[in-house]
Amino acid sequence: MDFSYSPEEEAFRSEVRAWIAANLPDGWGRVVHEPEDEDARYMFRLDWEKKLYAGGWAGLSWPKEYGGQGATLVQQAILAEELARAEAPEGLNIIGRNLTAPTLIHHGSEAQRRRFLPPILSGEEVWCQGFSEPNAGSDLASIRTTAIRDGDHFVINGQKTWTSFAQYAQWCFMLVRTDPAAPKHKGISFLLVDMASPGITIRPLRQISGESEFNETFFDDVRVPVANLVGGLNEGWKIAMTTLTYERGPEDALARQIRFKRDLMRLIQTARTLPRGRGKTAIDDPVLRQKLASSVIEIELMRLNCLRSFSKQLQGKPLGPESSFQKLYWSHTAQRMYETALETLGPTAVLAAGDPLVPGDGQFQTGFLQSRAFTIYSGTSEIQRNIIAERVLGMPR
Amino acid sequence: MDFSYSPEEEAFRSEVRAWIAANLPDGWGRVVHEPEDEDARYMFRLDWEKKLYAGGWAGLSWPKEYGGQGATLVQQAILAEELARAEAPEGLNIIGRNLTAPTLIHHGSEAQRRRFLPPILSGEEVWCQGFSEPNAGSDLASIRTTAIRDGDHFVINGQKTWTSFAQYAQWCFMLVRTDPAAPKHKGISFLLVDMASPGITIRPLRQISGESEFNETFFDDVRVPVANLVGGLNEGWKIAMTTLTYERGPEDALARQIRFKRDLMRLIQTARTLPRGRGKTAIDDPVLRQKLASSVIEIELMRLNCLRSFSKQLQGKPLGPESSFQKLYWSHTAQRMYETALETLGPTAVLAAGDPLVPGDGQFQTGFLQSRAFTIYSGTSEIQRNIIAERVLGMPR
Amino acid sequence: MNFDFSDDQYLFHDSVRDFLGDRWSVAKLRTHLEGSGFDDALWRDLSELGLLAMLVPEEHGGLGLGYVDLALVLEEFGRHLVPGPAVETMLATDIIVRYGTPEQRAALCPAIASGALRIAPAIAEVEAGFDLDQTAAVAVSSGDGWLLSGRKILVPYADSVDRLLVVARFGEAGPLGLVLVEPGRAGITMRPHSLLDIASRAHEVVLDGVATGRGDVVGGGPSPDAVLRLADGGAVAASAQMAGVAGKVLDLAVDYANQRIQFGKPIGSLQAIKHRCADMLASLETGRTAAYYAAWALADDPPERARIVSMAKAFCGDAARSICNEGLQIHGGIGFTWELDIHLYLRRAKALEYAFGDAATHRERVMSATLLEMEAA
Amino acid sequence: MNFDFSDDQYLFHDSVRDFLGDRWSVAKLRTHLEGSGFDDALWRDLSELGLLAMLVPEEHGGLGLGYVDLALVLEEFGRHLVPGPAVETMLATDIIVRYGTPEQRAALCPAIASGALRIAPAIAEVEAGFDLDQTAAVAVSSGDGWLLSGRKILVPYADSVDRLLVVARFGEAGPLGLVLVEPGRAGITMRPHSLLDIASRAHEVVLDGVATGRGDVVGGGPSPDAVLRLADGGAVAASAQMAGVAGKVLDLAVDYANQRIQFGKPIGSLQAIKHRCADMLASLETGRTAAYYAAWALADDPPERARIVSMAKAFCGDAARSICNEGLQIHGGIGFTWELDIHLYLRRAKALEYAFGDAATHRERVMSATLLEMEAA
Repeated sequence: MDFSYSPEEEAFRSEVRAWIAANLPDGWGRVVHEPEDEDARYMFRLDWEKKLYAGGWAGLSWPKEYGGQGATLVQQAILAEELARAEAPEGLNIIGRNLTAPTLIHHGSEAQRRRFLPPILSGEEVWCQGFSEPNAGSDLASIRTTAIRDGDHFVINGQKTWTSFAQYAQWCFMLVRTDPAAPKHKGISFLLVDMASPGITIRPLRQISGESEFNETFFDDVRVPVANLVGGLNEGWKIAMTTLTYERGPEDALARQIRFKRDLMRLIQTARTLPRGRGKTAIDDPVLRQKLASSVIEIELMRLNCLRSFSKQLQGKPLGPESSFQKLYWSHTAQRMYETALETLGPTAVLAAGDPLVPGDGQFQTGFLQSRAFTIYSGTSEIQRNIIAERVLGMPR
Repeated sequence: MDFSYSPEEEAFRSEVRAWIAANLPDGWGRVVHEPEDEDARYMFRLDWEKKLYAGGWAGLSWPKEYGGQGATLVQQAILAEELARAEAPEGLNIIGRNLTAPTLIHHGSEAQRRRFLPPILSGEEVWCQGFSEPNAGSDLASIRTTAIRDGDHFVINGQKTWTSFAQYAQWCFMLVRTDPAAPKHKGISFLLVDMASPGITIRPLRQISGESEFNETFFDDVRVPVANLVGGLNEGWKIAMTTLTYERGPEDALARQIRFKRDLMRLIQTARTLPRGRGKTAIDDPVLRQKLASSVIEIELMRLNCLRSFSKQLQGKPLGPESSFQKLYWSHTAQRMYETALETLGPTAVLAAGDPLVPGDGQFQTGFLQSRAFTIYSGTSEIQRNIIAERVLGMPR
Repeated sequence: MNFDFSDDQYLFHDSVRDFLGDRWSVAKLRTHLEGSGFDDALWRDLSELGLLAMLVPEEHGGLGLGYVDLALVLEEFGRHLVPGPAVETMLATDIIVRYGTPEQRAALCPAIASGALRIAPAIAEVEAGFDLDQTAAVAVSSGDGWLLSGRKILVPYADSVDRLLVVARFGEAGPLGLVLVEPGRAGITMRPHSLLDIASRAHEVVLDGVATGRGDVVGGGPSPDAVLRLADGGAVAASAQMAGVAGKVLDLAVDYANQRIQFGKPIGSLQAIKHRCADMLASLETGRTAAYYAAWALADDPPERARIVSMAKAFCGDAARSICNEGLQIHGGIGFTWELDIHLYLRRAKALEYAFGDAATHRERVMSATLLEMEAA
Repeated sequence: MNFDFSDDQYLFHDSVRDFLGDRWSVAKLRTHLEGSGFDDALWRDLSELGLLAMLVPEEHGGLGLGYVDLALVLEEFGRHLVPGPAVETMLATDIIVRYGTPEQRAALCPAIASGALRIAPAIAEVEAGFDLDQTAAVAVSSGDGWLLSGRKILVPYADSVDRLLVVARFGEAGPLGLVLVEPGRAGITMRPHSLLDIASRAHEVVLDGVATGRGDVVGGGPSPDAVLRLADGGAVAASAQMAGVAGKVLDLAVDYANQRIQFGKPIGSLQAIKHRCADMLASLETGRTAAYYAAWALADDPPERARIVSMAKAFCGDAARSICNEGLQIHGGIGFTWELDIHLYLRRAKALEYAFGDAATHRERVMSATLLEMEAA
């Protein structure tokens, strides 16, 4: 057990830090911010992602043959820490990097890996995820979107929902029913679909936070080459489990932890200055301090849970159903933190972005609204608890 | 809506208060306390119950024909308040008064009511409850104890568990299976059993609090006259639901509320004197004050929930499945309060009764241990939630 | 001793419920996400139904009722997300009736009863947290009257009302009191807030040496008791509305759970959902108990009023928070879409949770009051 | 950067687990509900296994290991409800090794390593709450040495140990330090406590002008850093043990739920039970993360040690509390019987929750440390 860094790692950190300092937009965070407009914001993020790629930082720990740098997971973590420290912009192609890539590495053909992995890193091809349907949410295996073989193509018909970033994506991986006669888990296949294919319609879903990163996506006789099937025909469920494991796993959690911690530190800074009368500020309130301390503890332990999981992976132990516990843990932790954020703001908790009096430009209110979805997307907490109970604790169905 | 008392009610209160002052043992609560020994303690409580009866206070609001005084529910509540204010001893025949009596009033024959109700009030006959069995806890309808008709008797064989106060009881009401071929809810009858009958064996069950009010009770060819059947043959399940409704209802809850509130007030008094260094006491700690305030609120609302329910009953609305919400509410409320009690005690939370340094003679530790059972007996919280969801909210099984 | 409403109160409640069901809807509320947020037709309807006359004495053309009569109405307002400034005008009415001079009552009450006068309390200040004692707005004596200055935030519908009811200190370290001023009076400027509860409106109002006379001051001078009662009234109104919001969210959640099929059965048959709904019911019903009892305390004004009111605000705030959060969770994915109404309930509950003091503030007040009662006993 | 134990550490853990499984049991523990509570055979066994030598440097006959090596062992002690004063002796060993004079190390370490010397810290005082700064026990200078006076509570197994390690102030308002005294030394009286954790022992110890020399004082004089480390070590040991207790309770609950049939199926198939077990697993695993990280912090002693240790004590305290409560609930009726072992785990967890500061105290310490770190950054 060792939480310190070697001199080589510290040298690497210096290199990263220097590059970031030289490449962040001038005045970033002070006069330059992310665009207000949602479309522009995502394009801004994609530009930053491309810049990181150009700098040689994309896919740091990926194998070199697929465009990676072959670096260690520790170097990867150092990069993440330094980007967080600089409060660098986020990326857009999260689904491509975190879900498409590991799924193809585990289950894709060599041709698929060589075709699809490099443009994920370069930001040329953004991905979206076509799993859920209106009647197949928690019960994902009951999807009805069909793919019928026609020569060397599949023809897709149906509707997906919660397809994040579909409006910006060049590609979509999706679950389709290829054998309607089989038991529901057995007739599903995993396809890669070019979003430019004729027959695809996208309708954005506005969320309670006002953002629209999710969509409903309609497929009307969409033709997909048979070569875009991942794994075997009707073996899609097993592959989807891999995707979901990564969606819920420590890499995703660590990226989130960095954002939550940034918000928490901003919150504590806010509490230090927020007046509460009699010359006191919010941070002087012992009751509030307890709640802030709980969040400090829980958010820091979120990071350490991830590191513990990484260390296991480093020893060659595969990522399994226990990743559901990471998802369950971080989603509720973050919800508590944003509730505490509103309590910290006191009377101004009820203001929103755009009001000159709202502390932190309304980010805490936005965070609160966004956080309500954390325990729902990527598998609801109820689904995670089922998985943990049945597959980790061995309890009966 | 009116929470004030009429002049007649205030006069009644004075009368009650005077009687209590004159009849409590001299030096009660200062030099005279309940006996340490559990058996002696229960006999002491039974003596007090008999004294109340002799004073004309037992069954205050019961019909006169069954030994009651025909007083109003408000007078009943005033009596309870005054007994609480004086911290008078508790009674022993709780099951007789709170469960046997209303069950017989609803479902018993006139002969059964005249035979059994008066000696409940006088304390001559203490009752116990024979419902649960080792394999029929939450799933009460799966009881296996049988009663087979033999002439004008039933012959009982089987085992009951959690029979509270069986060792002090003259009578037991119990559920028995009288038709093993019927669906499980349909073959059950409700019998009144003389605990002096040959064939009954009692084994006390020691609880984690060290007390043994519960027992395992074994029935070996126990003969019970057919006249002791309550309601019709195989109609016991419906009758048991009445009993359980009262067990979980506002009358039971109000009696508990009075004890919890007494403990809470003692706790707050303790907090006012408990040193925490730098000349401060526990009550100066804002974090602790929040928790104590939560208990003040929750325990006071427990009383008001009961009053709201009484007011509905006074208007002739029957006590229904919503009594499950009272049980669910008070049990968790009390558990939180005793956890807060330990937090209040700080380092001395880990001491126990008998230690000269333990605040409140260890009553808070005992209360904490006892409270762990609150969400289990009288139907677990899980059972109450099922009842509320299915029978109050109309959710599907 | 009776903890129930009268037949008349239930009848009145039925008529309000039916009326709101017929004439008001969340769809209508959604038409007010932009603009002044004030609905003329709704105001006229509420006025015709007699709601604005409830607290006005009969001698001034009102119904002469009190907070107990109001409790079920306020709960229904919460259920239906009725926007301001109706509740705000009711809070002010109670104060004018109890603390106003005879002249003030005579001048204002008939107009309130007829729906012609809308009033919004101006209480909160950004530096004061939830502590009224920290009020910095000040009325400085000047000739026969006072010059009123200060900066108020979260003044509901300040641009749609006829009077602001301003909490201010009389003299630098003087007692608190209440001043009624027209929003258009010289020296008053305002700007609309951007709010989490997007279906409500509130303003920041700056008062800069606003000239006021004795007739503008409720009761003619400082009235700290009136200020406390205004805050307690607001806390009770918020509690009752939160009970209504939470009750509606529980209904929505149960309905959704009963019809949403996953794994071949309604999700309402799964214990993960149904047990949560049972817990929601237990806290909802206890919240209603608390809110009703607090309404009685405002009407009857017993010595324990402060404790009873704060009990309700603390309990209902926590209950509404958890019920709204769980209700959204039970809806799954569609729960966090803009189209579904549930976020409007969540936003309203959040606004009410932080109005007139949050749960922690009221718990501390319960504790102080309890200790004082113990010392007195 | 590696957050895992080494193969050696896992191997050692396996041997401790197997050993305790073979040689120790809750049934044996139950034979100690009366009497001194000290188990001679267990002590001999622990000593033969080398556990008491773990923290002793190799030059003094020990294994020269540290808190990271100890973490899994302490967790296993929790799982098996191993009674004192083994952990207490380990805590004292760490202090003697780090802060003792060379003479003290040479005199005490070999005896500790061989199992011949048992030590119990004497820290808590009834008036001080959880605040070490409020320590009133005092060593007053007298000739070449000090006269030690004070009243300590909750001194573990004080009548079964060879030395007490007493936290005292050197001079009335002086710095804190640590004094080693034999329990039989003149001026020391003790009486056994009555404890919630009936399978443990602790005493109230009164020191009345106990004569001590320079050789009795750890490091020869005041050592506030040693006192802080002793408290931090205790907090980490308690955290790891709580993780062990909680892990065992979760196992018991899952086993019971999987075999207990109600309504024709194992209750473990009901979401009400299984979802709760899943939540218990999430907080258990995070608690283990916290305890391991804190063990590393004690071993490596980074500037953030206080924050890291307090994070673990706060989180593990809350986690163990809720896991033990829920574990008992899942057992239903038999859960609250004396015969079932679960209450012994509940009692131990409660004792550990309140040992070395409760969760609220440690949260406040996390907050203060976080603010200091932010200022320094």
